[in-house]
Amino acid sequence: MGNDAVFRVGGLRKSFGHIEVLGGVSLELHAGEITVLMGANGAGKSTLVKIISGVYDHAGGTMHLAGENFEPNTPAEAIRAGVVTVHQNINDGVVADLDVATNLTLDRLSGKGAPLLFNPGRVRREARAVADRMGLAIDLKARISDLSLADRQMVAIARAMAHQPKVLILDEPTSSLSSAEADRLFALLDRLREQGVAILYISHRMSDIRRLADRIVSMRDGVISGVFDKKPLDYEGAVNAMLGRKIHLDRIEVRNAAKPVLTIEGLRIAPGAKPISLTLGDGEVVAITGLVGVGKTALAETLFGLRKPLSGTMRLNGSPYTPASAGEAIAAGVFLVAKDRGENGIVGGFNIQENISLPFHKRMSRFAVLKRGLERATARRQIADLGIVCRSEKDEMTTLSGGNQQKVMVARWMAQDARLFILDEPFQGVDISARRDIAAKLRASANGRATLLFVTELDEALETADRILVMSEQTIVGEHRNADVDLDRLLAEVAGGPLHSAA
Amino acid sequence: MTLRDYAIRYGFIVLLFGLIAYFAIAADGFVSPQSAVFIFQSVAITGVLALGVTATLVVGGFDLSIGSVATSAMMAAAYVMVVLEQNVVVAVLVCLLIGAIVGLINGWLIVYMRVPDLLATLGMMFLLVGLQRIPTEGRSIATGMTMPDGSVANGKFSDAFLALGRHRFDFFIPNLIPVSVVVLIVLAVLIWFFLEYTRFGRMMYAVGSNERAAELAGAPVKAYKIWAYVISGVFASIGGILLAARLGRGDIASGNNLLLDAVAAALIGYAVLGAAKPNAFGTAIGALFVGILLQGLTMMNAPYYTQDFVKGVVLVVALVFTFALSGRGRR
Amino acid sequence: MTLRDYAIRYGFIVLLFGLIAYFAIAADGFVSPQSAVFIFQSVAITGVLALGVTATLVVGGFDLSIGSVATSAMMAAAYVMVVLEQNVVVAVLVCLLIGAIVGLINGWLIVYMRVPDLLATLGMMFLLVGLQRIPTEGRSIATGMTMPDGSVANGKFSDAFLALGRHRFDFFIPNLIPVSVVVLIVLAVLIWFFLEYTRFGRMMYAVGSNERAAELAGAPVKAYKIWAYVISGVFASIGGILLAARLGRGDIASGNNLLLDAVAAALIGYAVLGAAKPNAFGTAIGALFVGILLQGLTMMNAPYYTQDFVKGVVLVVALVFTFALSGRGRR
Amino acid sequence: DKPAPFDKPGVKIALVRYLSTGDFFQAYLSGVESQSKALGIDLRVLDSRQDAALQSDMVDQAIALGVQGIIIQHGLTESMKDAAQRAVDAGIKVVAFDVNVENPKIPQIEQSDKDLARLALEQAVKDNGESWNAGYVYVAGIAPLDRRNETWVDVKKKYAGIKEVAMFGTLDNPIANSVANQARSVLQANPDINVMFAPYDEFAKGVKIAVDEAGLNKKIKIYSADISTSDIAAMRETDSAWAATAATNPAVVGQVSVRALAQLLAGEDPGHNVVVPPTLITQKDLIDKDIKNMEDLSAKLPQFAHADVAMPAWMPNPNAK
Ligand SMILES: Nc1ncnc2c1ncn2[C@@H]1O[C@H](COP(=O)(O)OP(=O)(O)OP(=O)(O)O)[C@@H](O)[C@H]1O
Ligand SMILES: Nc1ncnc2c1ncn2[C@@H]1O[C@H](COP(=O)(O)OP(=O)(O)OP(=O)(O)O)[C@@H](O)[C@H]1O
Ligand SMILES: [Mg+2]
Ligand SMILES: [Mg+2]
Repeated sequence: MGNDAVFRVGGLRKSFGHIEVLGGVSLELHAGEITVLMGANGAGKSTLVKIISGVYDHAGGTMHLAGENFEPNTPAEAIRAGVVTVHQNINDGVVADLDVATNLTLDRLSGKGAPLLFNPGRVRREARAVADRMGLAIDLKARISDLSLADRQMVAIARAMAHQPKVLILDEPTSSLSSAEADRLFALLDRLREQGVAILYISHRMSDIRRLADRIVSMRDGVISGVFDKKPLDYEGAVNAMLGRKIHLDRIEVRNAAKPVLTIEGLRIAPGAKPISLTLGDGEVVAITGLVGVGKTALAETLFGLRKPLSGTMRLNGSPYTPASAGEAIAAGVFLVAKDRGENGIVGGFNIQENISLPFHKRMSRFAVLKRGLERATARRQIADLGIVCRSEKDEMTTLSGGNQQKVMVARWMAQDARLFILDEPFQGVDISARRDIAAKLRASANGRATLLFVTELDEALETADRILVMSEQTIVGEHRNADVDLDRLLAEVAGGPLHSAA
Repeated sequence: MTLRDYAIRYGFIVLLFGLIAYFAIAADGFVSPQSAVFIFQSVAITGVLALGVTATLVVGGFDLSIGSVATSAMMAAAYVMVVLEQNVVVAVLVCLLIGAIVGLINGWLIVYMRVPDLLATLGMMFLLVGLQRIPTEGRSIATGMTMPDGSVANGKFSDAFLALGRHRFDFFIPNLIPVSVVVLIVLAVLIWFFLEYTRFGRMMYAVGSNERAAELAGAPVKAYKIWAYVISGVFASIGGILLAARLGRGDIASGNNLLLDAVAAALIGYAVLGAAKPNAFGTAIGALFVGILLQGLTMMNAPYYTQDFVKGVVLVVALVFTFALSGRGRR
Repeated sequence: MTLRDYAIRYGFIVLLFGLIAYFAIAADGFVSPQSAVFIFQSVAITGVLALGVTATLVVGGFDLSIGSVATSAMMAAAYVMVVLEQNVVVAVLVCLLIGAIVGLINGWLIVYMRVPDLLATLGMMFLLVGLQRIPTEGRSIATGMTMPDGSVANGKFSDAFLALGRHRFDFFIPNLIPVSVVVLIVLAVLIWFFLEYTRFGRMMYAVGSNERAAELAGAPVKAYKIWAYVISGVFASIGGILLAARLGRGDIASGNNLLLDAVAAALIGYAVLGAAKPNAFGTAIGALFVGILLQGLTMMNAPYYTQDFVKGVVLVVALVFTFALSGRGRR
Repeated sequence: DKPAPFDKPGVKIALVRYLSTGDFFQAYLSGVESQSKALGIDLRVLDSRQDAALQSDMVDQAIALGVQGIIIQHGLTESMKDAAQRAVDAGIKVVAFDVNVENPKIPQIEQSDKDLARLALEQAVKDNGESWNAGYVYVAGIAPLDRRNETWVDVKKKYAGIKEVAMFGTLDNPIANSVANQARSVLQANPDINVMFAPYDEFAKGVKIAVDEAGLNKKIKIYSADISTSDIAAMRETDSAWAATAATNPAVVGQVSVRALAQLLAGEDPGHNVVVPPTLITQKDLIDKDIKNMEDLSAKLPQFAHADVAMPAWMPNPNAK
């Protein structure tokens, strides 16, 4: 390995309007090697990937695949040449209205040599083979729209894998996978590496990077800021190169809860589940972790009034709390940053400012007329506070990088004071430094409310929370103060749940 | 802003003024206060309908029933006054009620029964086209008409009602501006203000763009959608009242052309000021645009079929211009 | 499957058979081969149009121009034979060409110029409605007509062309099945097979559900969308050919209701077998459904306006039933 | 005393319609119904709703239903000719109203569009002299309008002083509203118009609205064809511009259609062309005779109420009280 590059990019440039996003990127991918691309949110990683995969055209620079000029005009050309990509936005990878089998074989329906007729039996057989390679246990007849985000992601990945690509590009593939599923993906990547595939892997998760990387390329503001290929790999150096500064790792100071804000007693969120009882205190940040499909989102949605508990009581500031809708929850001061921002958060037709003010129209208007000045001031304050990379508060959401979109979602709900602040997978696609920033902001502003985080990634809980609760089988199975955590016990509690995803 | 941005923003407005300039030169009598008022008057009814359908477009829906709501309201107004011999207030209230009820049913079908919007409102359209003919067995309603049972209906259109179609307000020139134009302008300003400046309007846009996100932001999404159809229904029934007042009778008609012209106006509105989304100001301009075009062509003695043709060509060209330049959705 | 699933899947079909059973009892002469053939024949033209528009619905679009494409094709066929005195092959080819060209233009506007589908096809509709009348200045085309320049057109509809509308094949009973019914059935089977069992069809569904995902999976999305409009245009022109062949002249007043009836059939198709998405089988059943309903009502001597009403009511009820039960989109 | 088959009730006939929406067609239907009732006929109404192809199928359907007689109401020659022939071949008696099916065995009922236009235009010449500037409302391709147009062309030829300064028209519904919009533009562009010829009452209504809105009602006179209750009201208004209209009573035409068919069934010959003569109705008639609706019109203009066409001695008169 480390010999001839299979894929070579030289001096690649790209601008959107006046903004130059890629300022001459050069990159090599080698056969049988996993190259990890690191970069802060908005560095230009996804843009680079989209150029390589034929989605965007570029303004300058060259691309070579196995020594030959490579200029895909469409995704189809790139795929046919052997460059296969799993894009960052999961919903761009699957067709919701079709079943799993068709989705797994979707790319076989186009291009030369594809059989004219669509034979459901054959498609199912092919899909079965694809699924088996990934160890995917999903009903092939299920419609994608009935699947969880994680399962959709697995379908998109499985399809890409099935191609026997020369170059495989994965843009944050684990952002919504549980550790068990991620492990399966890693095992598969190992196999492909052995088969000599050149892999470009983009992630913000250090655990992924440590597990997979043969080389690390760091990117900052549209240029390569460092290449690390000497063993042992210099992870800290790579992070510093991508951020342009040293990252300071403050140990968090664990606080104890003051007076209780939310008290839950005997809450059952699913038939047959054990009841949940817990208390969240003022100024406290609590993380709930657990595998995918154990009921984290269900609990979040129950607290936010989107679903009714089967039994049990909730009290907010001592008075009974029975929200019947999101509107009532918000009125009571309970805010939720929902997971899956594309589906549940972002209003595509609105700019940043309008997205931020969305839940607070009532408070931001007089006689039902919106106060635009206040709206703008709030947006500007939030953009500055969370370090959202954008031109102005009037930018369309689609022009933001994934991580910055996520920051806008958090910024939306931090624009006003909450009594109970719930965040469901708030770090999805957010880079390390931004994650620390958000965590720090959450902790700094924690007084006066209770903060509840739902995260699948244990690291995220350890970095942010005062207390960590473990969820399994729709109930809370363990509790840890985030100081000298007994990791073995915690991991055992996490694994106590089912290994397969729920849906 | 680049030249292109200017072109996107103002291209349509420039086209509109170009058209006016052209007709001013080519068609005798095109430039006069009367002519301007008349253009407004000729688009008042479709304009009101178009403003209503804009509300449903904003929440991501569509309302095919507006034309038939308008003609049903017209028939109802005539029936109430001529057959039931009621006064103007009753007639107007009955019409508005019909619009609101149809809107509620449409909204209920779409929101609670989850029938796709095109489907629900198409069904409603057929239903109303049939329904409005049943009371008189397909006859138009006019004073002195014979009812199916052989009796003669002796009520008449009250003068106050007819004034809605015929009275003109003084405005510099005596007897210049008809009521229908005032209604159009008032409704346009109202719905424009509502959609652009109030929190309800803003939330309707949010519902249209991402329903789930709006719901998670605490909005009663179902209520917003139903309201949009109610607005659409009520506006269509106001259109029907104006129509009845202008015609002075309940005229058997399907309202298909009203539907198409109103939809055209609302859709042209997408291109105004480069909005690329439904908006009340654009809808009003779209309606005016069609009115100016037809008025000018008629004054130049162009036969009716060339009017459709020119309407189509200008529509397509204007829109290609706007959408192709604006590059919405371009990589 | 639960009872509810059965209701969703077969509810509409049961409704259809219930309707047939009811009419069989209530209406004299409803049950006969002739009556069945008549129903097919009465929906043949709208059915063909509906199948075409289904293709655009599948890719997530819509085609409002189909009605005007059909009438344009009819006028073109008449013009080619009567005025230009050409033969049947030329006439048919010209019609198909018109359909394909209009489809291409629609597709180009929508895909490359990014004009929203409703807008582009509405503009095309107006344009064609005008255009088809220009060559004859709005006159209908029949042998012996006077042209605008005063000359007399002496060509005539060739017998082979008229046979497309009038010939009947023997099928157990002599002279039973008209060509148009055969065309309908063949096209329905073709498009059904195409959409369900070829990779192009599957890909069109993928494009309609998630354009971006389909593109990233390597599909030439633009080409698929354009093809859908071409299919729609060509099917509409076939409908126009059948219309011309049945009428034996180019009649400007015919074909007014084609668009709405075709759209109704395609949309009713959503409800068939609980598909809740556009599908060719459903469209065909939808067209038949409307045909049976109207035939039955006619045979029961229901006046024309009750037919619209009943059509609307049945449509709404059937769809509420399907969509409310199926709970698509419920969380 | 009635000849067979009318000596017993239950003779089955079918009315196969092309057009049905509107007052004219509704009134026509009521005439068909009243005469059928008077004769004890079992009437079937088949309504193709302006679908010419469907209309020809409906003839076959009527044949299959076993009717003894068929009235074809409107339609296209090309599509109805063969269908009518098939009915004749099946031994069924057929009459056709306002559509020429080119068949010597089939009597043609006509309301003579040429006469309608002629009566109205003669009145226009009488009122306005032989030279005036006309606005003309016309949409080509609609058979009765095309026939009325022929008369207009002839009249223009005959009187050199009659100038057509503008021609317009549309069938966009509501027709009166759309025509009103057009007429406003035309009046604005051509202030010299003093006569409007609108040979279809929907057109005339639209023109009248435009004339009123432009305040030109004392300056312009409108001549039209057809009549309905609301037309009467519009003509009677003070200073109404609508001067005269020529019309046949659609109900009478409906009755005549049934009577001609009945004569055929009874073995009599109504003649090949059964023409229902039109009546000229002027504003002055309406005001002088205090005619307020169609009933008054029938009562006070007897030639309008009843046409002695196809009226053998045995035929019951449905209008006789
Ligand atoms: N369509 C677009 N129009 C304008 N600007 C864009 C567009 N797409 C991306 N950008 C900008 O380009 C920059 C790079 O975005 P990109 O998505 O490549 O970042 P990224 O490195 O993938 O970030 P993340 O880790 O958050 O996914 C961002 O500043 C973004 O705002
Ligand atoms: N079998 C199912 N069918 C449909 N929806 C389901 C099913 N199981 C779970 N869901 C929905 O999916 C969402 C996630 O479920 P859950 O709360 O169990 O997962 P989670 O632990 O939050 O997992 P994740 O890490 O994916 O968020 C919830 O909104 C729930 O309603
Ligand atoms: Mg990215
Ligand atoms: Mg979750």
